[in-house]
Amino acid sequence: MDLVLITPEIVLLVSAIVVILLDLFLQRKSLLAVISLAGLAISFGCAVGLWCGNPQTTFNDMLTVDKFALFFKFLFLVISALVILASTDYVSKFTRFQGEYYALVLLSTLGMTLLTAATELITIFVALELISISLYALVGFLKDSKSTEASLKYMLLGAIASAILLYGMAFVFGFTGKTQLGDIAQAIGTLSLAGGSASFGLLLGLILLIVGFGFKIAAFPFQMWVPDVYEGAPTPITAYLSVASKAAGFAIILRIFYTAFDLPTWLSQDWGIIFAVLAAIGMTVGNIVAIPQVNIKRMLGYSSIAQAGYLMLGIATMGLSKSHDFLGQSSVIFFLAGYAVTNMGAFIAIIAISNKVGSDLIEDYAGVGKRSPLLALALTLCLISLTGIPLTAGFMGKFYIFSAAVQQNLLWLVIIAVLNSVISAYYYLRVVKVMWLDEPKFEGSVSSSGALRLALFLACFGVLLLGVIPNYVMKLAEWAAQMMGF
Amino acid sequence: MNFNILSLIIFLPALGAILIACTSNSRAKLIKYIAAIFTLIPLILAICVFFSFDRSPTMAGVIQFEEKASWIPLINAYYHVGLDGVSLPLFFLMTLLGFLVVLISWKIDLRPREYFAWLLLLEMSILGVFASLDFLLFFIMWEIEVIPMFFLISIWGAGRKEYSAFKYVLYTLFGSAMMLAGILSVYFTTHSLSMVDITARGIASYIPVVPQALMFFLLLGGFAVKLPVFPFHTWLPDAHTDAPTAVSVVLAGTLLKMGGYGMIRVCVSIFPDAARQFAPILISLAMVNIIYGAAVTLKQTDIKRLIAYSSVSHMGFVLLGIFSLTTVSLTGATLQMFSHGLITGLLFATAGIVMHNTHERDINKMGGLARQIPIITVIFTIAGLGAMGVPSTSGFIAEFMTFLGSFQSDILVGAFPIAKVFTVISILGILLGAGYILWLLQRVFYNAPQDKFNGVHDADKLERVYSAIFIIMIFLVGVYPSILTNVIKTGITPIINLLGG
Amino acid sequence: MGQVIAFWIFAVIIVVAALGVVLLRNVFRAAMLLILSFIGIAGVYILLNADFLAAIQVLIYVGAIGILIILAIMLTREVPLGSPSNKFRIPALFVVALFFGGVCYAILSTQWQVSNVLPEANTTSKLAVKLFGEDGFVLPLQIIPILLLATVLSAIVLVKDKK
Amino acid sequence: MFDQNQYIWLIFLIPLLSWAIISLILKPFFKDKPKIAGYVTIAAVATSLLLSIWVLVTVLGEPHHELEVPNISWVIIEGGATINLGIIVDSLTAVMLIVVTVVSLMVQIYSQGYMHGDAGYHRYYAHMSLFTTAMLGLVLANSLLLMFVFWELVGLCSYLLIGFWFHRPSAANAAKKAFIVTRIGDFGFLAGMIYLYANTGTFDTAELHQMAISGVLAGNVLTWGAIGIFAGAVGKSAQFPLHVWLPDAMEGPTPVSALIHAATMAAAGVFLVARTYPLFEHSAVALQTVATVGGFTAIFAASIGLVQNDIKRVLAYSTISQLGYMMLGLATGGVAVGIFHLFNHAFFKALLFLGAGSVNHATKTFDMREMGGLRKVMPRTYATFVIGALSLAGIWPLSGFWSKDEILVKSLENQPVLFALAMITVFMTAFYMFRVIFLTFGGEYRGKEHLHESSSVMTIPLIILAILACGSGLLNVTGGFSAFFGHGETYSVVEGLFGIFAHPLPWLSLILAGLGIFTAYAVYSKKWLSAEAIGKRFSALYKLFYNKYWVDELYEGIIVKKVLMGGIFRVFQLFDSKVIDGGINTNFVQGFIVRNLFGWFKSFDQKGVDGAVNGVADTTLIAGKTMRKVQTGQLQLYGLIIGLGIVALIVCLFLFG
Amino acid sequence: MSIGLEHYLILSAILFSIGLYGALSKHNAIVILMCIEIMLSAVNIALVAFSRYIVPLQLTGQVFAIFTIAVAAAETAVGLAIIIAIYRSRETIDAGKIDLMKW
Repeated sequence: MDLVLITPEIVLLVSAIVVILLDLFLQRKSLLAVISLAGLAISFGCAVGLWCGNPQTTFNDMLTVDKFALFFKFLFLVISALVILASTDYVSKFTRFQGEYYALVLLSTLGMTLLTAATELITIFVALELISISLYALVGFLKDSKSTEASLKYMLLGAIASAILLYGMAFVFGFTGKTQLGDIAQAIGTLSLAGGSASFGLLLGLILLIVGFGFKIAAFPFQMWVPDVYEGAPTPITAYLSVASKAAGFAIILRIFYTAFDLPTWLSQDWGIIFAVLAAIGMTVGNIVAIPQVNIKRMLGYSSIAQAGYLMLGIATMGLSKSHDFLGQSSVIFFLAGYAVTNMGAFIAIIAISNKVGSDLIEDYAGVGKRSPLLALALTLCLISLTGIPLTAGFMGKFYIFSAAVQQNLLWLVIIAVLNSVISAYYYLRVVKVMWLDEPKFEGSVSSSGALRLALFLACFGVLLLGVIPNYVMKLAEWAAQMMGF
Repeated sequence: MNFNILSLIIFLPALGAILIACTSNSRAKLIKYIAAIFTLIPLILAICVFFSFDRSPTMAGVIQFEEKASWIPLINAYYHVGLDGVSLPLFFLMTLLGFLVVLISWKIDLRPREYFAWLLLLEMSILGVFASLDFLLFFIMWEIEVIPMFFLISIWGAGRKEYSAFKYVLYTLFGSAMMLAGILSVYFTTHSLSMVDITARGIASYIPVVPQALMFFLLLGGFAVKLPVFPFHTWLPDAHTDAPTAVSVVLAGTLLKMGGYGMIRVCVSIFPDAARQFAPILISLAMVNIIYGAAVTLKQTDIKRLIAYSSVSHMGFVLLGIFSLTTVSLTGATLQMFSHGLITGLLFATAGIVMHNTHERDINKMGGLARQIPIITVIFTIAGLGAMGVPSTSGFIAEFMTFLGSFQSDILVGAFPIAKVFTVISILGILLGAGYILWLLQRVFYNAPQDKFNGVHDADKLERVYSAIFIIMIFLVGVYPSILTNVIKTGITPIINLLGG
Repeated sequence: MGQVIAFWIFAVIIVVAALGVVLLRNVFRAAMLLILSFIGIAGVYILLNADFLAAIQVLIYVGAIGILIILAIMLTREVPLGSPSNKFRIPALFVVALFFGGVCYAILSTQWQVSNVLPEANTTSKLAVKLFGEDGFVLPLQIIPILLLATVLSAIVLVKDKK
Repeated sequence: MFDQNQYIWLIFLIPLLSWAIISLILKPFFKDKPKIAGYVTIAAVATSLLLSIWVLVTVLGEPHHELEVPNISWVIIEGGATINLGIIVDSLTAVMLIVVTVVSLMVQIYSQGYMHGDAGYHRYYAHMSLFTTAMLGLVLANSLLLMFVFWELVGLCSYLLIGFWFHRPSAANAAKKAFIVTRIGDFGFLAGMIYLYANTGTFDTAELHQMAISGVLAGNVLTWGAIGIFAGAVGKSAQFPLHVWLPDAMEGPTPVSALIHAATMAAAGVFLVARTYPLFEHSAVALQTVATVGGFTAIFAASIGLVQNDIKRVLAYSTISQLGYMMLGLATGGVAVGIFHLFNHAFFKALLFLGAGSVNHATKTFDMREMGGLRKVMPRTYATFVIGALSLAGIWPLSGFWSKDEILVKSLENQPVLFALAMITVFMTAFYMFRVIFLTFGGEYRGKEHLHESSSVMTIPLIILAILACGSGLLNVTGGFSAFFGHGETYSVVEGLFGIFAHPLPWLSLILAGLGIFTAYAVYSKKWLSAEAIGKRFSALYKLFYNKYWVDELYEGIIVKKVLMGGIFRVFQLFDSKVIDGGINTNFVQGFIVRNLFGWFKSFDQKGVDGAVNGVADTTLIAGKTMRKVQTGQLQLYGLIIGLGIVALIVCLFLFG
Repeated sequence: MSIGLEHYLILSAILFSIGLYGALSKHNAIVILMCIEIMLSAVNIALVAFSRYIVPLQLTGQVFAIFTIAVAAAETAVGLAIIIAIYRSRETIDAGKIDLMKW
């Protein structure tokens, strides 16, 4: 047991506890955010320290610290930091529970970092539940009728999904007798399955896993909760949900399906096709239903369903890959990174604007471009990135993921995807239009705190960085994909 | 050339855009001067490039002013720019129009900072499209253009400007979506994004991931929307009609040419076999474009809309020239792109002045303006003559060479010489062209003067200056076309060699 | 043979109780039947040589969860309303029936790698090793307290009135 | 290497220079001294005339009547096309140069008087210079392409000059009509030229001649190429069925009509056929076409000319008719015959037009019903006009007689039917010309203007042209003109002048012409017969002639307005806005069937439907609005859908896995 | 007739289906939560049965079940907390009436 390997997690846990404890004594609650950020930074530092070196496993092969896990740890830590920066305004209005807020964010981040490194079903399940439970509370944090409703929906559906996921894990375990991913792969290998009804137990398990994780990543048709929850949750948490939670889902899908179910080929073909079909439907539904939306958070909810569709394209590519060249994985990873900064940026801008206009309705965003051009510019940039127009992270991600898909003869799917991008332009640009073209309904400029501005700047910087010189992150993503150990 | 002159030309406007973005809206004069300077310098540099371009036959197919730097090594993407005979004229045209549209926009008072920043960004992206030799760079530049256009149309436009802006964006994205799929297919067939390398090796030497025809049509889809090819053309009249004048000029002048350029550079060069195979379809579409476009033009009553529809017809000549696949027709098509850029640019610019000065855009309500605004009348007439293809204007030689080349084409369907027959039918287009231009002139400028237009201003000094530049260029190319054909043929010759003809 | 009879008894208890939970309108009775069902499950655990687990089942499910639920029912004072079925019951039945059919088909057609080895008789100490031992499930076990911490925090945040 | 023949370029470059000076220097900077523009033009044209004479003399001195002038390469595309610019100087060119420069010079001088005080004086002379340039270029060009270039430019100048008084709707309309109708012919020219190029690889007329003569170019290629070119000629020379523009072109200033629409540009079609004559010569079909069109046009236009009341329109139809003669002459007798008539016609028709202009100057109208009795007031105009009319009617020994006679002789040899038509035309020509004279100059003045003779700046050109109209025919009395074109024998002057009466044909034509003059005299001067009575007697025929066979109505009213603009183009337009856009804006069922089809059935007025369109999104918007209804907010529905998803996946996997 | 793995699995499937049906068809949020507990218990039966028949000596399934029970308890706690919170703000815990956010 090598505790060094879990220092990032330990740091997170400690900082969460410190935050809770200090909450009891501190008067200046803003320090809590600073402490949380410090914890995230230290944790980040620890993770960086682990980057060099080969994949190492610990805790009896339940945890693997490889570049894949570390990449996602970086991602989650950065996202959490952005969320916390974005939350400071929001949270400072709470009379109580500020410490709990930050602690829960930190704990769910902890769950995510564990999840990406976990290579054993029980650990995966527990880590997933840690994330979920923290998020249930965070979604309902405002305790007004919308927030609690969102929380209830999320919780009940999430619990059903957890049960289904667990059932799937049970079947996988039952079929192979193992819970460690590597062992499962080995067991499947030694069984030398030929497909057909004799392995339906495994297939059923696989389906249920897809459903369980599909719920997390908002894959069609398990995406129904998304718009409601996104709308009701506190905006920073919506951002967190849409980015981190989704990324965690994808991370674990990549890990499980690649490590445990990649062989035999017919198996990976099976789930590859499932993902491909779900991707196609999901992105179409998400984009089409996003068009008539009037609430921007809800619209971004649908948009995130569509984005999940693009991402699943990468998973499908991974499944259908005959050459095992990691292109599918690395494209998903890169897309996630780009999507993370983009969506974070968009939500941060929304927080700032909603603060001022006091509404999440798109029509109330009229004239933001005139009152606060920089803010509007930032949101425009993020929306453009979501549309997938070049020199933004969104474009590069799509390009990468589509290129991976084309290589696997998924051209039909890519065509659906690119057409979907066109549809999506309509509702993204509608927001842009409202901001820049319509006459302002409010007076004065949109003020925002330094933390918010910093977060927004960082996100936009990320969007442009990944859009213009994506090389470094792409390289990281490629390493991450290749160095997935088990 | 040691210093990166192309990059300098491409990115100077972007730099100007950033500088403008940093000023304040109230300093409109400063903004306009910055815009003028940051488009004038590229123009001067482009003139240098144009004249130092080596036209000798030995340079056929050689990329000049090449710059290549690794960009995203993982996917073999390079920052790779350079010019050959096909791209140089269009590149030059864009720098020219880039400068002229700043002058055309001199009267813009609404949010000048954003306007000029977007305008310069637009110039950068179009220059980038013409110069880039890497698919990814090409596509990126292609896509960037959408954003400035969206804003330029929807904020500074007129009429149903938002509808038009959205329509423009969605059409363009639809096209580029197709193109992206095509580019990816090409990439995975060849594992290269370099247009030059792929062309040099020939796509046939690779094992395609999808049928060649599919790749061809995907790529063509993007270009066809932009050119535009019937039935993807309906965005064009709307965008033109509602865009501000300067943007219409750029739109007609160079944006449409991106489609034609792409067809030559990608569809024909990279897929010579597919191009030959599907040429009959495209030639048929070209004919439809020409005749149908002209016919619809005749029915228009909005001055800008009329000119816009005439572009549909004129772009049909480009399509005809390209897919007739002969040296002369391709040269003609390229020349037609250049010429149409000048002529229609001038038409739009002048129509813009007319509309600005008279506050009227319905042709039926105009008339008799020749007495009140004689200079504009002369300018408009010259541009109209160019559009009709009257000899000594660039329009004539371009259309003539297109016809000449396409009639030489040996493209058959069975034993039916489709290229020849459809060329002859297409020549009817010049007849209809004369019809709509002359009828337009008559309805706008002739007949008895109307009292309501008394006191309408004629072209001012600035307007005369830029119109003069347009006119000089139109006649220069019309009288001395070798200045361009010598350049163009160095780019066309290797393509014809690929076609095996 | 005794095992067979025991299984069927437990199975019937579990299923009937569970059906009761689902079908009864009275929430309170439903909760009671839920507890009955849990007890039946504990019986099944014993049949499956999982004595420690059976104990835990009784302790946690019956003792903790059951009580918690009853408490919640009383707190929300919705007992008189009961819990009628909603408009989705027909489609839900349809879906669930299909689901059940699919799962049964999978279960019955799969060739499970059934081991002939006799199971451990006394599982408590073995489980202890499995949970706390060097090559056991220490990590998830360490995550559980964190999970509980999160649960506590969540419950506090959600239930405490904002003042 | 310098070649003195390069001077020939100057012939058309000098008027170009004049155009540049007028439009770039005089117009902007010497606005108040318009006369300078006229002087510049006259000087330029005079220089060109001198150079043309020099060319004629030089060519006469050459053994083959040809000069070599090196080409300038214009566009070279290896393996594709080589397009050269060059000039050809042979007998045809030399003659045409003289015609163009002489008539142009006369007209420019005359215009000094006619256009005096017009606001567009500068513009007028600029356009005139440009026209002279283009016309001279057309004459000099050695390749079909260069000819086409100038061909279009003369058309353009014609457009600009017809529409000179653009504030008059009729002028603006006529200008447009002229350009478009001639462009229909140009379509054929362009297509034929490209067709020939595709088969021969050259535009050079000399090379094409060689090919035609050597038989390399033959068969269908030759025929279709020739017919294409002839289509161009039909347009420019206003032959049936493209004759409609020329009468309307009379909306332009009268000197313009004289120069462009009578003497030079209108005759350019004849020149074009002459220039490419070897192509026609070797294709019987083409030659027959030219003859038929020419012969028919001659009588067709003459018949319309019989009843027109506008003096210029009569002249215009006369021009069309005479151009038909020339075509007939070309087809039956070769280049020399056709061109000789062109040569003569240029002078007397210019004379007639300028005379009409002079009349108009006095009476301010062209309507002959408001004239009369001008003989006394305007003796010089009257005298010259009569000379022109006699010449046109073909009275010995005036120029018209000589060239018309040759055409008649040749057509009798080759085309007996057309000959008969031509003979009838002789009668008609004489009749309508003298109808004009009697209505205009005879009788009493019927108008209200204060009459006066035109100034000498206008009458001197008339006199010069009258001399030419008398004398130009004598050039071929000895067969010299034909010999210059390389065929025919020569006679002595006396033999030529009187020997001709040894044949019956000249007698016949003279009798017919005399009969025509006499009839006109009887009806319009002495009024022995009432014009109205004749009109009533032959009312059907009269209506047919008077309404110009309703060709204009057919073209404009039915083909353009109904079939094209109201029919096909309208359908296109609707298709564009409703179907293509509609198909994108709405889903097909709703957009096309419901909106359009039913909409058309219902009525066209209910156009409110297209208000709802909202871009591509309309389809998707409807879909989106429908699909979002699934999102009811009921969490159990969401769960149910999850369940459905699972079931679907299970079923699919078990079925296909 | 002896009781084998399949019997337990079918039992678990029945129980899971009942739970799922209840979760989808009941109005009362607490009952829905109860049904979810039934689903989790059903999974536990499967896990323990697998443990007994597939890997009788390793007890992995039982360990899994222990964790499941712990997680289920936590989930229930949070779930009930949320239900109480929503009851406070809405005065109802009828899942069908909680549809403020839709479309």
